Amino acid sequence: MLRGYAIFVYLFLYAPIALIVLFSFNSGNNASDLQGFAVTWYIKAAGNTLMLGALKNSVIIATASAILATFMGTMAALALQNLRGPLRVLFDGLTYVAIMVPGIVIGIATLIALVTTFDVTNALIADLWPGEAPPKLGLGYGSIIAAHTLFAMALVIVIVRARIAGMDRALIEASADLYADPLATFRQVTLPQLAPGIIAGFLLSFTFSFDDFVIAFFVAGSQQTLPIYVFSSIRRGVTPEINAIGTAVMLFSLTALITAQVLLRRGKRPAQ
Amino acid sequence: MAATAPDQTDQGSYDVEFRSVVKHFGDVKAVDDVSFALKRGSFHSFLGPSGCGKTTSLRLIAGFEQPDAGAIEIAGQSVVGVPAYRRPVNMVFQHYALFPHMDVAANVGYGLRQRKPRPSESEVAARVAEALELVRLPQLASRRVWELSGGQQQRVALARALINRPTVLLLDEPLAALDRKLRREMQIELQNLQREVGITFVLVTHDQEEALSMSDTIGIMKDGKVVQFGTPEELYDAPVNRYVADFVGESNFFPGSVASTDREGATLVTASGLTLRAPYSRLGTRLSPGDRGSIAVRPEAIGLWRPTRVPAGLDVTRPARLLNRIYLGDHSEFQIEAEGLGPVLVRLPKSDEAQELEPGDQVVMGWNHERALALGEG
Amino acid sequence: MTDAATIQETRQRRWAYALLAPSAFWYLALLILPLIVVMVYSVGERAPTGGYQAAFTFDNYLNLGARWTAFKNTLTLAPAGTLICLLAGYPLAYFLAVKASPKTRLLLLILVIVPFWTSFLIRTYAWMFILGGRGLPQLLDFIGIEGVRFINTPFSVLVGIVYAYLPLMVFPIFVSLEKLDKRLLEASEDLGASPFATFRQVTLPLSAPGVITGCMLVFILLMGEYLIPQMLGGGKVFFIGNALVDLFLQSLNWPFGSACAMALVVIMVVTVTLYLKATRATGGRDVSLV
Amino acid sequence: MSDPRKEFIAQLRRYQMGSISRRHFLGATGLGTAMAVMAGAVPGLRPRAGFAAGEIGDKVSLTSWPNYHDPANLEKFTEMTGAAVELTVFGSNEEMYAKLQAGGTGWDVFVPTNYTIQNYVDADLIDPLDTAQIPNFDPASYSDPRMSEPGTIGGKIYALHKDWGTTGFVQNTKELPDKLTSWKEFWDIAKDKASGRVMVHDYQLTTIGNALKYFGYSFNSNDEKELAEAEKLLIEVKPHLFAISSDYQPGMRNGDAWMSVAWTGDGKQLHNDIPEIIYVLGKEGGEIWSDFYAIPKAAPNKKGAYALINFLLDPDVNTAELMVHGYPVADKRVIAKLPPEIANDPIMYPAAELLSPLEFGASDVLTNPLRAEIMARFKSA
Repeated sequence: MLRGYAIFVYLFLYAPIALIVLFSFNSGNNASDLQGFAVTWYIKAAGNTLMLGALKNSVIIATASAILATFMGTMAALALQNLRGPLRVLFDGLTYVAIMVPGIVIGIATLIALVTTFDVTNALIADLWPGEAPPKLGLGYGSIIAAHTLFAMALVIVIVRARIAGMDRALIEASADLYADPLATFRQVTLPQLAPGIIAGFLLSFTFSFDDFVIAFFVAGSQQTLPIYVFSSIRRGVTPEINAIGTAVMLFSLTALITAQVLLRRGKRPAQ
Repeated sequence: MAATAPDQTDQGSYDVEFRSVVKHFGDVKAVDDVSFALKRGSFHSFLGPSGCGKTTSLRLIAGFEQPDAGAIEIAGQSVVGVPAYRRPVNMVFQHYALFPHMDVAANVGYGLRQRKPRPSESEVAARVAEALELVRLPQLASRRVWELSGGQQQRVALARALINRPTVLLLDEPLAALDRKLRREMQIELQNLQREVGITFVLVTHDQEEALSMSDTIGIMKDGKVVQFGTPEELYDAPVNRYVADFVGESNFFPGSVASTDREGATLVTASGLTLRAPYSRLGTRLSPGDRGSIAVRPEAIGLWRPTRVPAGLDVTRPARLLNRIYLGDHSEFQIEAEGLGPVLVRLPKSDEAQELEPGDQVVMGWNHERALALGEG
Repeated sequence: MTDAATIQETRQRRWAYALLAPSAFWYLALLILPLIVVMVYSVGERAPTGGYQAAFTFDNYLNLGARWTAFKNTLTLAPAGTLICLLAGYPLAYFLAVKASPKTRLLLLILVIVPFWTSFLIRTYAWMFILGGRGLPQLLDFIGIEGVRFINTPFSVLVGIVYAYLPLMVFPIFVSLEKLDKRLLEASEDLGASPFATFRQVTLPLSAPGVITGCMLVFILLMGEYLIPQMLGGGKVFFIGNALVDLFLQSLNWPFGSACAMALVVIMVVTVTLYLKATRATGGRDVSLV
Repeated sequence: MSDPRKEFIAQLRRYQMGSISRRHFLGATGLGTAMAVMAGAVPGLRPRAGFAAGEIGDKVSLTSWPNYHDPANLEKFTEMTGAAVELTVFGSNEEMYAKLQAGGTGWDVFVPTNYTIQNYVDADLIDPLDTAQIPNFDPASYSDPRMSEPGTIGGKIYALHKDWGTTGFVQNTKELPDKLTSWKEFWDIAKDKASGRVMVHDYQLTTIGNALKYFGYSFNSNDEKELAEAEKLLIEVKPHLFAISSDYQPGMRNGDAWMSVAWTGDGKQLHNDIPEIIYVLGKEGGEIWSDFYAIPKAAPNKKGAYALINFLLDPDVNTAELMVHGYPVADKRVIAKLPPEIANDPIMYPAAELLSPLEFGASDVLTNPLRAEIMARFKSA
């Protein structure tokens, strides 16, 4: 019975995806009428510079914010491990809020805060600038990366802290006992122990950023991200090109996921 | 708690019976054509190295596994196909398996609450108190299980099983996680408890001392088979083969090929050309000329002397060199290298004059034939 | 305390501060500051041509009733969606963690996560098609069930929700079920509990951390949902998220939008905190947000 | 220093819903056949080279709307001048405005819609055009001066007409055989025969505007009493709507929706694919709009900008552009080159009596808080 139910759920999960893949090979140009098999939409998508630009932006933004979030989040998690008292309580509270505040509120709040800040700083720069055309701060890569990093960083902090909590402190003491200085211990014992958490945090951050629409929708400058491009394409009446892009992105993710899995497994010691 | 004794009017005098039971896991024969019957109201142990099938046997009794072939009876009733929750047996798990989301009282009362009709809460409370009293933990009812020490957890697990008044209580290496002193205490306590409640206990362990000190009967297992089943004395004095002798107590083994045999025993020639003779073990396999066999001599059956003070009348004497001496309180152990026999362990009481020997000394070791056993390999 | 101990302590603190500095800056600049700005805006006034002008008034908060429908929809459909995800996801997580063979488990688990890696928008778009006139309704029509409409109803929004967030529910429950010591199940069975009783009294309580984590993840995301009601609700099933986008991007009524956003945040923090408090007492000891 | 509040508003307004859909183009779907014919029929589509290589730099940036230009044309421009066209597209006028306001865009040419040009002039973001540098511009060629007028402010030409369109509604005549002609009929039938099958834009300018048309009021009315009547109508219709969304093509195509408020390009596209869907302009009027080419004050390559505009206004090039984007152009020289089935297409070039009551959207209507609140109440009703 449970098996039957599981099969049903997998059908539910994959029917829409099968549909996306099916229509991506549709030779007709209407996304809802199946006319024949063709790869023309893939060729078209591959030549769509706007879409490729949006894809490039998304990759840049997701990579940057995942790297930033992973670094800062891991650092914070390590620091919090040695910290007691009000500062830690405050930090934990902020992490909690950062995860809980809905993306749409983050988007709106970041937008109005950034625009207000830019306004002040741009006036300041204009006053101090010696030349004719003072540079102006504006929305763009930076604002999306900054906003995505916030949520992703909180995520990394939580994941890595859970990993630290589950780590055997005796390992660190053992390393110190075997003449490793703190840095060497960190590099050879702590970091490898935390690695699965850090990698998971990075992957989650990347996925979140790559797929986020609502925050980018608010804080994007002229750069379109892939979700924004797809959203405006859907509004414009979908061609199978969107399905082709979706299929390609899914294949890409799947390859990345499997590669990561293989690498993680290979890196794993047999004992663990 | 005398009321927990099983109803003696049940037919038959065995609580657990295996007849030609077979259990495979993939290609591995975990239990291979095993038959035994465990007498009602006594303390039984299964002893053997890990992977010998003892735990699988226990799980077959509990109902977590079903046999591939053969018959299993509990209190005269076939239980093949009966799920664990319908069997009148309870288990004390290796790491206790206490429910972490319940306090002690809830853990102990768990089994009673599964009964249909469900007993009243006041009855459950009374029985829980009684059970905790039995294991001498009455004051801990409302504690969370992760707050307890290892010994306390052990007692809670016991109480949780005993409260159901099972026909058979199964114990899966229950003392393995305890330190030595506590383990000794719990061994005595378990034994007393068993006598008090009169329930059949089935213990699985790899610790021979534990099995020997607690059990009425012991089954020695190897590779899914019961090699020997008997009282501790039988196993110690009359092992069926070298495997059992090795597992129960300590022995020196001198292997060789059988040169001649008679009704009483066998004569073996070792690789170094020594001829050794010994009587058969009372329950042991009989040997034939040409067989591989061993002469087993317990460390306490061997004597040790300075070369000048060797007494007369010994059946075997060999010159040897003392390698090491380990002081163990009322006795000492001596590791020696005997000519033609290799390393030999000797155990001598404090009173023995050999206690004065120093490592490096040249000595003579020796024993009498009747204190050795001629055993088959196996 | 000895000098050496003090020095070590001080050094550790310095390190901790240095490690915390970047994330602290981020929280300050992109969480605290924006939330303060939103708070300030929420007591301001709409400028005549839209936007914000400074003022101090609680009118925006008093006017929250004007978005009652959005709050009502969100506060009914978000918990309902969470519950459905739980009811639909638990059996699957149970199947994966307990029943599936170890060989296929990893593959099946990856299969649950893979849809999560496909563009959320495109997946939701696929449902627009399935639930729309050319999809399921036509199929039902074909077998004689006529006039069924799915798209642009709360039902279609719920389908979209379950589809999008099921993996987020399954994963933490799977983790907590997989960690569960199988001997506890045997112990329960050994003590006379039937499989169902064992499930109810042991498995379920011990998977509580996963259930709580999954429910919170889904609930948090649903409370701020915008795309699913937009795409599958046809603008007729209105969430707070949709109201917020309208207020900021169409009405240009930022003060009121800020007040709605603040109200949403307060509702979130209060409900989630209460929920955590309530569940902590019933065995959800080591719940983390992830 | 610009007014911070204004800049602030601009940043947000760019996301206003709805303007995106207007940017539909016919593409291969809409005019596929006609295009194939045209490609062969138009001789000398390729203008002569007017520039020496490198004379106008190696790139000109063009900021426009999705699917609004013929890639072949842009390639030809590069061939002729050696300057590559760097095309960026936007979703709404508000976004475009906000970007330019924020500065540092590097745009050379961009494409604003009629009601925003005043804003650009007010904010001092664009300069009057030096039409002497655009020989292809001919004021006399406009078939309807209304289309080009918004580009001229205070007697100065700031922007040149690109193309235009209307906002009407589409109707599926298979499901609703009686051809409608007015907004009154549209709203009435929405509550009746077409109940559950009607879509309106998620965009207050057109939704409220066309509800106002039911009563014969101005599309651009800001009158409280008139707006209250429009709101009452909208709330009445709400339960009968299939959706409030500017993405009406999927619903119309799969038969879920039978009627929807629609823009020219969508109407044309739907009609081409599904002939029983017709595009109707309400006889009471409605919206008309027009898009323009303009050059930002801060354009880094003004010479290139003029060259590009001049190139795009070349009648042959412009005709090819039209064949791709599918929106009508008011240049008589272009109309003359169109095949009759396009020049006489009632969707692209509606009859004059249908066009005359149409109004251009006014910028103050867009920012009216009352209208915004009415839309919100309508959506959450």
